[in-house]
Amino acid sequence: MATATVDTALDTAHEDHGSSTGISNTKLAMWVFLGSECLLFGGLISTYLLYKTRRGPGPTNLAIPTDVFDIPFTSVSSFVLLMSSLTMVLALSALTRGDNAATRTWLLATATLGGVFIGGQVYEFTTFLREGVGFTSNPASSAFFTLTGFHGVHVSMGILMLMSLYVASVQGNLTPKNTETVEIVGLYWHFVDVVWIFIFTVIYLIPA
Amino acid sequence: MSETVTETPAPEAEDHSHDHPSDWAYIKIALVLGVLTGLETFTYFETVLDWGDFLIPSLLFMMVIKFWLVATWFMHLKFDNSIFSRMFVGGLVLAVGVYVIALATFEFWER
Amino acid sequence: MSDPVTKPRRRVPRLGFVLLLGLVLAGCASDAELDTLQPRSGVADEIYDLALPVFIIAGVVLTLVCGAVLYLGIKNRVATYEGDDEFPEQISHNNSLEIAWTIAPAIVMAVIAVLTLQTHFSINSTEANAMTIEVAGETVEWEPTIVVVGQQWWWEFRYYLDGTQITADDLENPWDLPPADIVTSGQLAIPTGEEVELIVTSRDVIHSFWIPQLNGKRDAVPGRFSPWKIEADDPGVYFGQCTEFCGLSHSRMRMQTIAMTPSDFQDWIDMQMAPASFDDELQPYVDAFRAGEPATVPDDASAALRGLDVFAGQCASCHLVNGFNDLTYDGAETVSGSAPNLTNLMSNTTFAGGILNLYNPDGSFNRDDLARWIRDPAAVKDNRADDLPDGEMPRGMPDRNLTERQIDDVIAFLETLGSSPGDEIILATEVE
Amino acid sequence: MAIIEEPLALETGSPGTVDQPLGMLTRPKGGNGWRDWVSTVDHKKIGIMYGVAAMFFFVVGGIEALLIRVQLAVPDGQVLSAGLYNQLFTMHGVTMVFLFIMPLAAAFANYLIPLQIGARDVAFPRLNALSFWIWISGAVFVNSSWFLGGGADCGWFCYSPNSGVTFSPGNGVDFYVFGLLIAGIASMVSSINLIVTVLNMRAPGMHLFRMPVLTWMLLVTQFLLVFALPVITVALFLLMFDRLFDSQFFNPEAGADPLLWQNLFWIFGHPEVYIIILPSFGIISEIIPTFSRKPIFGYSFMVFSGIAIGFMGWGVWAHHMFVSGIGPMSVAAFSLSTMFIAVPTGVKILNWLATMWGGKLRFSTAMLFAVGSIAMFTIGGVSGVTHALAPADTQQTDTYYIVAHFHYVIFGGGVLGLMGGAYFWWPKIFGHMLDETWGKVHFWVMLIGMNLTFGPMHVLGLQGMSRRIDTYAAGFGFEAWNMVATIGSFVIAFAVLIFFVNVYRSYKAAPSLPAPGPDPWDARSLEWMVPSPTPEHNFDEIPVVESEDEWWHRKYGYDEDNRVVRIATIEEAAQDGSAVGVHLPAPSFWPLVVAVGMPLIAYGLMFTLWLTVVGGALTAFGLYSWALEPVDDPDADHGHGDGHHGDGDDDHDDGGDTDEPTMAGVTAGDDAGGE
Repeated sequence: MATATVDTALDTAHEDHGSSTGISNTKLAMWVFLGSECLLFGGLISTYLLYKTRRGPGPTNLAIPTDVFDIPFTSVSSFVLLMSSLTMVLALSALTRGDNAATRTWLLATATLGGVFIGGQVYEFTTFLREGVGFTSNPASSAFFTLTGFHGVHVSMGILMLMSLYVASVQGNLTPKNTETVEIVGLYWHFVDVVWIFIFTVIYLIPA
Repeated sequence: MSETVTETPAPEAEDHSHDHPSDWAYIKIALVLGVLTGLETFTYFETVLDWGDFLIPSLLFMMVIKFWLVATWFMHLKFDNSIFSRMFVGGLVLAVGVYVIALATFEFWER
Repeated sequence: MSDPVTKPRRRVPRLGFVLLLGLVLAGCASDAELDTLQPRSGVADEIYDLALPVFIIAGVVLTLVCGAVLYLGIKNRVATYEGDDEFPEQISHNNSLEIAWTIAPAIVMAVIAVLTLQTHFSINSTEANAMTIEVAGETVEWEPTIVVVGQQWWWEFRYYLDGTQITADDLENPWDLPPADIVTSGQLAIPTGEEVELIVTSRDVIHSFWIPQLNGKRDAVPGRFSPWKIEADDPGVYFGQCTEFCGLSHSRMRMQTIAMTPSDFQDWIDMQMAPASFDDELQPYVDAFRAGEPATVPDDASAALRGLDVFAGQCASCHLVNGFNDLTYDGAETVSGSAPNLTNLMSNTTFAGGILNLYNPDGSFNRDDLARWIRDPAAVKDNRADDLPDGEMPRGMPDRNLTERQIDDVIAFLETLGSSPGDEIILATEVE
Repeated sequence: MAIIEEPLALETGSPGTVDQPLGMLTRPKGGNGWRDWVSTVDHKKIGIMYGVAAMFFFVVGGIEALLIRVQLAVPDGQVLSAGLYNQLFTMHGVTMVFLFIMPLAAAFANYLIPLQIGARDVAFPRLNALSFWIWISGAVFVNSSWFLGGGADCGWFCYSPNSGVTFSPGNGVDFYVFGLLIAGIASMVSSINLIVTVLNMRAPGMHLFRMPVLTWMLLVTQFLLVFALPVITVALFLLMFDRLFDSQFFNPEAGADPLLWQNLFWIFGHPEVYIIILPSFGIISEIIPTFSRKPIFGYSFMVFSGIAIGFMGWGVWAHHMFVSGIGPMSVAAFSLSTMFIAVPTGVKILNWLATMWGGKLRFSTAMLFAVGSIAMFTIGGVSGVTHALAPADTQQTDTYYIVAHFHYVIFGGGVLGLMGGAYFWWPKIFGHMLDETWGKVHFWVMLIGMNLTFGPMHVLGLQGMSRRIDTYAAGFGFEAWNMVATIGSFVIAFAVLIFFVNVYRSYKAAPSLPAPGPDPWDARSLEWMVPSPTPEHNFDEIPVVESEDEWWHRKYGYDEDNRVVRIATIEEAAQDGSAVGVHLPAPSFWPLVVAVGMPLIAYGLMFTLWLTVVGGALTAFGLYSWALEPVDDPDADHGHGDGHHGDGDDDHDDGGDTDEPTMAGVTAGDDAGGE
């Protein structure tokens, strides 16, 4: 009966990469993972929305995050994170061209912008704490710190990955054949960015 | 005979890199994103412009545009296999649907 | 390898019938006080009338499926494929048939859905039905509304009879509810023939209030005030059990609903509204206590007076008796901040969260169980009230390490609080 | 399990030292006893390990169930204290759901998906091993609570605020939280892996709509997992923050709403029901056509109804909350959506019956389990419809009627189906049959047992017996039926014992019986074209698929009268497993190392922080070493065209031509830290 190796029997045109769909396993896995992450951040965002005005027990009237938001400051850090997405695509683009120096520059820029964002977040957290909005104050603040903290951890993971790529590039191990690796790290990075686009509007800008 | 266990795809970069946008296109996208962020921030200063009832819809609209720009251009969904879009949009739509309904059971939208 | 195929037996579908039979039998059982298939109120009737036809439809579907399995199992069975080259006709699909049996159940469901929605909105609607009651000599138009508060592991029922109608919107904090005119625990008294609105909440974890013969259940969620209703056609005692898992003594959290004719209900209100009355020997002690200077009780005082002293020292920090410690009471040192109000204890039929009867079937006072409960509550009902690690607040009644004499005395005092609900009600509380 | 311990088919080259980047663990070579098992990345061995571990926890959960039933046999039972009873029913639920039925389904998914789609392995073999080891470390972690202060006592649903520190001060709930988080990471990694496998690793010609129904149902299951798990992850994190760091997510006194937990839990929990039942539906859909000698009736309806169930399963969660006070409009909406999920389920049952219609039914043990499963599931299904009616549900919910319902669904529909699958695929997995006579006794005893146990619970529930009560008073009419149910539970236990005896006897008898050959049942899908037990490399040559039920079509054709005629014997059509030199992914110890670190992190957060540091370091070290370890053994021979990846040194993320390291370095690492 008809059996054949993959190399010889390809019954549809789109299977010509060897995988049934012609797409990369890893990239597909990353996209499935990002789809799943939507449910994770959705849960955290919904929790915050549900709790955003809950100040805790009656007369004490504790402060909630919306009382102490510093919109101009957050806008700047949102802009920084947004621009890190640009440097990320530029890094990938440079690697595709085989321009290793530019790749390294843009990778480092991306990680740095991410670091600036994280620094801004740490500053914001400490300011909030000073103004009496602590993690344990009330449901609103617990939900706020958890949501933005989860996002911050994601950004930090991304920075770790970017730095790993940077080191690999310095050691000469990042070549145009690794574009997919960079692209996948980029997908993760952009995802963290779009989550922040959502958070910035829904959590910060839309009034309570 | 021998063959590999994983019918490993060749790296895809060379296959679709040619239809990737140029760096300049990326920069233009980023400019649009920056301008939108600026507009969004402007809404915070109500003295500049009174958005009235349009505030929330326009904020959401700008958010969707930004989201869409990053996903389609920076994440290449526009150029890549539609399976990726389906996986991501599937999760996104499911998340929005489920959580909107969940918040509805708390009568969140009636506030 | 050998592969003897046993004859297909009829076990599969038969068990389905056994099950149906079981359902029918359950419906006939007369001694099940919690039976959901013995509705005793209009609301419970509505639910029953909705469920019964669906049970029947379900039974028919089940019979058809199991019958088909049985029929095919007998008709199409072969012992082995060995040596059998004949294949049955290879039918792989039939789209119209399949569309038909996709649509058919959808239609059945649509019919059931309409019936369901009717019943659903009906049992979730309320009607304005003020009844006239006398409260402290004044006539009050009262839309029967009772606040039901669950906590580990008993129920509190609060009646607001001052003429201003209480609603869920008036309530914010289950830990600090407005003072009520009547506060009972363990048993909910309602007038027959009236739709009684319930506002269900909790002071600690989630509980569920359920009197099966009168209506379905409604969860008591801390911080929420959920509307529910209850009604009874006939006077009687109806039993209930907490149905949302609420921790250690979940199984020992029961409740009763006592439905009375409106005139009996008026008598009940009169009895409950009267503050605790103390006899001539106790009253001076009470007065001194309320003045903040409790008197010393001589050892040869009556048992009731000595019991009052024990109560003041050991019990009054948690339990309220209106007219005695209601002025200085500032909340029990439990998680929930509350313990049953004992003002008219003896008018109750049950105590310890609805698991023990205050009266024997012959109408006599059930001293033994009450003593047992006071002596070592944890032995009667699991709780977390004693020997707690630092920082953990008690839940349930603690063991106060009373001597036998103190127990006798405090029971003698408790016996003076309120009067018996009457033999008829006492008899009805006996579970066969 | 020695049966399939054949030497690896891969040529390992010189046995000399392998250059290890961090040199602590020598690259495992396979083929040497337990090291082979702990380092394996073979989907078949991982599947077997899932199955064995699941059956172990089935016994654990079963003992818990028996203790529960002993306590409830008579009124005012005194066997267990209330506290212990609460732990037992909690751990019974957790064990049966997360440690028995899900991993048993995962066992079938791992073993069968690559075979059914004509692949050599899953897409990410090492991640597959990682899933298993993380899961088992979570499973051991949860059960270690018995020795460290007692198990969780909050119910498997663990409603807040009862699950908070105030009301559950011990460590039990912490074990629940961390155990489920760890097991969740495992399921998440596994489901992404299997989704990619199904979508990307299919043999030539294996279009999606030629895949066996089982593969389809497992695919739907993996999608449900991948989207449902993050939701419970959120809930568990919030609860963990409340318990460990005093946040205010579920503290009503601070204005929090306990229903938030219920929503998050059931948004996960209801898809979870379908995660449990759909694999069984798939198995039934494989068994019934085989033993009816007919193709599955309405393949596309079967597939689409499975997808529809998976889809609609997202819109019904609040039917667990009909009495929680969510408001009449919400209740009405969820009542309607719940009713209509009965439609695709009904389609499945009718299609199975139509497959049997006009067929030649051979009642092997597998067939008996499959048919029994249909009947039992139907009982659970129709009782499910009765509580889709919100008003009726106000009477039924949280009573034994619900307990009866979901045990008919999960035990009747799920476990019976999976048991049928065990009998069906046993020869494929172990190379010998399970004894049919014992199997039939097993079936009937189990069927009788489950009906004796769960049937009376319908009556008890309608009589008003609440769930989760450790005692009940005499006089409410509960006595007789409870005794029957307790007797029934021991009948089930006896049936499980029969199964184990059968396994042992069949193993002992196997050498003296003729080998079953590749296809003992005259079955239909691709796994039956390879020898039994499946060779390490699965397929000698990857088959080219030309139709649905490909394997059957290689054996049978049609004559001019459209009658079925044999065109090839099994021996002619099957592969003989003789291929040598097939390149297989190399074993690795790192998945195990990564997995071992995770419970240590959790113990540390509960007891003493330095353990967290140790666990975190171990996990990080494992992940780092993993990322540096080339996906393929550089010494292994392989003829892959562009295989130029292996200098074996610090080639970070050599994702260019292999599919795995990036995933390992990026996603798995992210899982560990980011979720």
